[in-house]
Amino acid sequence: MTEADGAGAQTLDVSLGPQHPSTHGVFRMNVRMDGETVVKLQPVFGYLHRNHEKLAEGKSWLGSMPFTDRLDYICPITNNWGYALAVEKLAGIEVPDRAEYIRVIVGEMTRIQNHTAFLGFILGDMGAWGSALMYAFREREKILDLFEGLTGARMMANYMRFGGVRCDLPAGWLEKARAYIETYPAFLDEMEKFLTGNEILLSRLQGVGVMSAERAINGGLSGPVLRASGVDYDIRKVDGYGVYPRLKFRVPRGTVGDCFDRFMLRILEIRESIQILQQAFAQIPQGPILNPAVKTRGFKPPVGEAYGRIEGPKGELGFHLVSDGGEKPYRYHIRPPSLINLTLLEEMCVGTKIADVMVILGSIDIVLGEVDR
Amino acid sequence: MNFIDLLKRIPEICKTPETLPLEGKKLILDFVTWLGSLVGIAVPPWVLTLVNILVVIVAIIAVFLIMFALMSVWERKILARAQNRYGPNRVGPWGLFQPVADGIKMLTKEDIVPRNADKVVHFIAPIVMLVPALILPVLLPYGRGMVAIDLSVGILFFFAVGAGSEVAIFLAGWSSRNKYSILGAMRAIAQMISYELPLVMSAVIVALVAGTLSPTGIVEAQGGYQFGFFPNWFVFTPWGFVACVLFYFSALAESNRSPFDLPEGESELVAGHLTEYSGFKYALFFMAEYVGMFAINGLLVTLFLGGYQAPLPFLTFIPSWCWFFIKLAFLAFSLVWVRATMPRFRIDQMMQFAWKFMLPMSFAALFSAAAWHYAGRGLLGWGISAVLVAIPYFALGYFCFTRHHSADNRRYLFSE
Amino acid sequence: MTLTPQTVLDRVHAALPQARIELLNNPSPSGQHSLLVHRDDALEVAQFLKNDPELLLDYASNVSGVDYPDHLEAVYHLFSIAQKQGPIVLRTRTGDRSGDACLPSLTPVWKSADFQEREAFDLLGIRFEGHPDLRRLLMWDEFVDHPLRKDYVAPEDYEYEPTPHGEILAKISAPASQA
Amino acid sequence: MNFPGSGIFKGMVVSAINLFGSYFDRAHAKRLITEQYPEERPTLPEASRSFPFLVFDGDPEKGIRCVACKICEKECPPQCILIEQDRDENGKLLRRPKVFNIDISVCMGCQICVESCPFESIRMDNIYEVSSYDRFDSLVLPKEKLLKSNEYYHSIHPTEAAETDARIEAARLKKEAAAKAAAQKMAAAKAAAEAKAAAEQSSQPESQA
Repeated sequence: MTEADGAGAQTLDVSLGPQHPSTHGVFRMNVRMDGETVVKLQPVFGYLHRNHEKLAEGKSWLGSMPFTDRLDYICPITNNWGYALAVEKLAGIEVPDRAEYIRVIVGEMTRIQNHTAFLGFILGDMGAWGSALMYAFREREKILDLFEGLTGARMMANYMRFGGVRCDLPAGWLEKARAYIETYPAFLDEMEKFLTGNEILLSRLQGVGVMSAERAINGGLSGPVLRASGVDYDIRKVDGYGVYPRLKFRVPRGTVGDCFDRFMLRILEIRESIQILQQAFAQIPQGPILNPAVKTRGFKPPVGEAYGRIEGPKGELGFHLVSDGGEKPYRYHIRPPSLINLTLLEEMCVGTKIADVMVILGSIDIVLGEVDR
Repeated sequence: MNFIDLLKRIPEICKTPETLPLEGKKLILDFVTWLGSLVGIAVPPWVLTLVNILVVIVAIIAVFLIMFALMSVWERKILARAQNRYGPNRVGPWGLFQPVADGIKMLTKEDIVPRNADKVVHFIAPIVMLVPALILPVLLPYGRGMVAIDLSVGILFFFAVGAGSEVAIFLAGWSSRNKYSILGAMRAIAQMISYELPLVMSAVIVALVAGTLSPTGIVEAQGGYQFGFFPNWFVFTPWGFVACVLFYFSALAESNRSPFDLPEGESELVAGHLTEYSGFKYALFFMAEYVGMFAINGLLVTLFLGGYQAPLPFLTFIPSWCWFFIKLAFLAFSLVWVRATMPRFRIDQMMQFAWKFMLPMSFAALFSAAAWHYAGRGLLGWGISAVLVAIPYFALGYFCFTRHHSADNRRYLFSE
Repeated sequence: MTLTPQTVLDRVHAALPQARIELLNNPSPSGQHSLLVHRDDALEVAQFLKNDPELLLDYASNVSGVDYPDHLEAVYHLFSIAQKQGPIVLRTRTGDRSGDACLPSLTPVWKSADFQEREAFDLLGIRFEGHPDLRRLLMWDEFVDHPLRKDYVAPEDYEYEPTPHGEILAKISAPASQA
Repeated sequence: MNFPGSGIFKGMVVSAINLFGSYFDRAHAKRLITEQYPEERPTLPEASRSFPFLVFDGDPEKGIRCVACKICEKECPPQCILIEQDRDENGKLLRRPKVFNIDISVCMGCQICVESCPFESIRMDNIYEVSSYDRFDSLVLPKEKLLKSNEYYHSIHPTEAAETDARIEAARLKKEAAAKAAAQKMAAAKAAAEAKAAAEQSSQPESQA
C-alpha cells in the first residue's frame, strides 16, 4: 500500500497478473486503485515473448507458417491466411478459385468459433461459473473436429500455403460442415436467450468502457472493437481480398461503443459469418487448390516489401514483410490486433471499478500469444 | 432392564419413523443407564444430561458434515451437468467418494503462512469462521419436537451468532497481508452488513405474523391446510413470497454464493480473503461456508417453507424430519442452479441492489403483510397484499434497473 | 481522390514545399511504393497527412522498424478510414545505427503508434523522441541489447532448451563448474 | 414478456434445459460431448497427424525409402531432426541414413518435412499416447522406432497412402520406361554404330587394315 504521490488520498497499487485468473494468459496490469476505483493502469507485456519475428528471420519463408499458428492460438487458420496473403502480395502469386473459397470457409468458421469462445470468456470474466464458457466450447469443439478432419490438427492447422491451401477438402467434409453450420443459428438463439437479457449481465456490460469513434480510430482499434464504436470499417469489404467481393454480407456496427456493444457485435458477426458460409458452400467450384508455380522448397520472392492484412476475428491482422530476394525473410513484422487494441485500455479503464477492468479486457478479446509474440 | 430389552426396542422404534431420532436418543440414554447398572452404579443425572447434549452435538455435526461432503460432490455434479460435462465420476461409484479424496488432498497439502502475515490471527480466522457456523444448526427444528435448543428468541440468536462469520472473514483478509485478501475482506464486510438488513427485515415480517421468535412456533404457525389441501406456508402468500425471495437472495449474499461471491471474486480478486489459505485451513473455511449455507437455508425452510410440514395432507406418512431435509436439498439444488446461470454483480451494483431495491421491497412486504393480517388473512387480504408488493416491485424494477439497462434500447447499424 | 503515393506526394509538396520527402520505389509485385520523409520534417508531414481534408490518413495501422546495414527505418502503414483507402507507406530513416538512431515519434499524431514504436525501440533500438512513454515493450527493462538487429548475437546459454543434439548435450552432461 | 428479472428467469430455464438435457442426449451427442478418455477412444479422422515417421517397403533395413538427403533436416522449422548419412566399410557415403533422430518433444507436427521430402519417405503418424517421465530416452525417437511399414501407413491414412503409392508407381514406370527407352536408344545407337562401323569397315577395308 502506498500513498499516492501528492494526491492525498489513500490508494492501493496492485499488480494484476501475470498470474491471474482472468488476464487471459500472462498479461499484467499495474493498477492503482482508490478504493475499488481505478485511477491509473499500466499494461506490462512480454511474459510470453518468444521472439517470433527474430525466429522467422532464420527460417525459410514457408518455415514461418507453422509459427503463425501459435500467434493467436484461438484462430490459427486466419493467422495462416494473413501470412499467406502478405507473401502472395510480395511475390505476386495468384490463388486458384477453389483455394480462395476454402480459405473463406475455414476463415469464417474460425471467426465463428473465436466469437463463440469470446462469449464464454467474457462471461468468465464477469464471474459466471463457466456455463456459458462450456456451451461455447462445446460448439467450438465441433468446429475444431471439422478442422481436424480437414487440416489434421484441431488447432495448429498449418493449413495455408503460398498460392493456395495445403490439401483439398476430404470426401464428405463439405456436407458435414454444411450440416453443422445449419444447426448453428439454433445454438446462437439459445445462447442469446441465456445471456443477452440477463439483468446482471446488462448492468455489468452497458455503459462500461465506452470508447468514442474518433478515439477508437486514433488509437488504432480494429475489428469488432472498432466497429462497436460505430466505425464502419471491415477489411473484408474495404480491401476485398479473397472472394469476399463475390459474397453478400452485412457489416454490423454499434452506436454506443461500450462493452455491451462489443459483446452484441460478436453475436451479430457470427450470424453474418453463417450467411457467408452458406453462400460459400453453395458457390465453391472444383479445380486446383494450389498455384503450381509456387515451389515448396527454396521459395524465393523477389526483392521488395509488402504489407498484407486480413480481417482476423480479433481485428486487423497485418504482416509487413521485407524480402532481399533470399530464401529467408529479411524482415518479418506482425501487426497483432490484440496488442494494438490494448492501446486504449487505460483510457477505457480509468474511473471504472476493478471488476470492470476484467470485463473491458475481456471485451477487447486478446490472446497473449499474439500480444507478446 | 437388560440389554436384550434394549435390542428388542430397535425394531419397534423403526416401525414409527416419525419419532425415530427422538426414540433413538432415548435408547442411547437407556443404554448408558444399563451400562451403569452393569458395573453396579446408578448413573448420576448430570452424566445423563451430558450424554444427552453430546448425542445431540454429535448427531448435528455428523449430519451436517455428511451433508457437506455430499453437497461438495453433488454441487460439482449439478454444475457439471448444467455445463454439459460429467463432473467427478472417477472416485468410487458415480464419484461418490470424491469428498474423501478431496479431504485427503486438503489434509496432506502444505499449510502455507505468508512471511508477513499476522500468524496468530491467520491461524484463528478459520476457527472463528467455523464455530458460529456449527452453532447455527442447533436452533433449527428438524422435525416434530426435534430441536436441540428450543430458544424462545431463536431467530434473534440465529442472526446474532451468524454475524460472527463476518469477523472471521475480515480477520482472514486482514491477517494475510495480501492486497487481494484485504480487498476481498472489505467487500465481504460491506456486503454482509448491507444484506443483513433485508435478511433480518424479511425474517421480522414472519415473526410479526407468527407472533413468535421461536423457530418451532413459526413452523407450527404454518401447520394445517387451506381448503383441505393447500398448505398454510408463508411462501404461498404474496408478502411471504416476496419476503422469501428477499431472504433467499440475502442468504446467497450472506453465504457468499454466486452471484454475490464478490469477496472471493475469482475473476478479479483471485480468491479474495482465501488467497493465502491452503490445506486444512482452507478446508475449514470451505466447510464453514457450506455449513453456514445449510443453516441459513434451513432457516429459510423454517420461516417460509413450512419447516417440517408436509406439502400435501396425504403426504404426512413421510416423517416430518424427512420433509425438512427434502426441502433443504431442493434449496441446495437451486443454489447450484443459480450459480450455474449467473454472472457476478459488481460491488457498487450489489450495494445498490441491497439498499435501493431489496430494503424498500422488504418494507413493502412488511406493509403487505400488515394489510394481509388486517384484511382477515383470507382471499381479500391475499389480493390486497399482492397489489401492495407488485406495485413497488415494478416501480423499483423500472427506476433501479430498466431505466438504465435494457437490451431493447440498443440499435445496431448494418452496412452492405 | 484516389490515394496513391504519387498523389499524396504531390499534395504534400503543394502544402509543405520545404518538407524533404521523396518517393521510394518498391520493386516487388505488391507495388506498395513508399514515401521517405526526412526525420526532421516527419512530425509536420504526419500532422498534415492526418488532418488534410483530401487525404485524411487517420489510421496508422502498422508501425515496424527495419534494420538496414547503415541505418534503421521506421515504416508506417497509413490508412484512411474516412475514405477507405490505403495503404500509404511512410518511412523515416535514422542517421546511423548507433549514436544517431533517433527518429521523431508519431505517437502524438496517431496514438496507435504507441506500442509499436515502443516495440521498435525495444527490439531494434530506434529512439523515438517525443514518445510519451518510451520503455521496453517485450524484453525486460534490464536487458541491454536489441535482439532484432542483424548483428545481435544471442548468448548461448540463454534460456536454452536442452536438446540432445551435439554440443549442447555435451554441455549439459558436463559438470556445472566447467560450463 | 419483459418484467424486471425476466432475463434471469430465461437464463435459468436455459441452464435447466441443459442440466436435464445432458442426461438424455448421450446418443446423438448434441450436448454431452465429453469422451470418457481411457475407456472411450476417439476415432481419429484420416487427416489427423501428430508426429512424423519413416516409411519402409517390405524389409526395414533394405526397404527404407529415406536416402539421407537431409532436406527435411534443413526445412524443419523447429530443427528437431538429426540425420547422419551411412557409410560403407570403405568410407564411401551410402544413400541411406545411419542416424535418423526426431526429437518429438521439440517437433510441432507441422508436416513441413512431409511436404518437402522428395522421396515420399517421411509421413505423419497419428499416435498420441507418447507421454513419458523421461525427456531424452523415450521422446527422442531413433531410426528404429521411427521406421514403420507401408502397410501401417495404409492403415492410418488410406487415401493419402494410395496416392503416394500411385505416385511412386508412376515414377517407377516412368523411370523404367525412360530406362527402357534409354536402353533401346542405346541399343539402337549401338546397332547404328555397329552398322555404321560395319559399313565403314566394308567400304573402307583397306584403311582399317
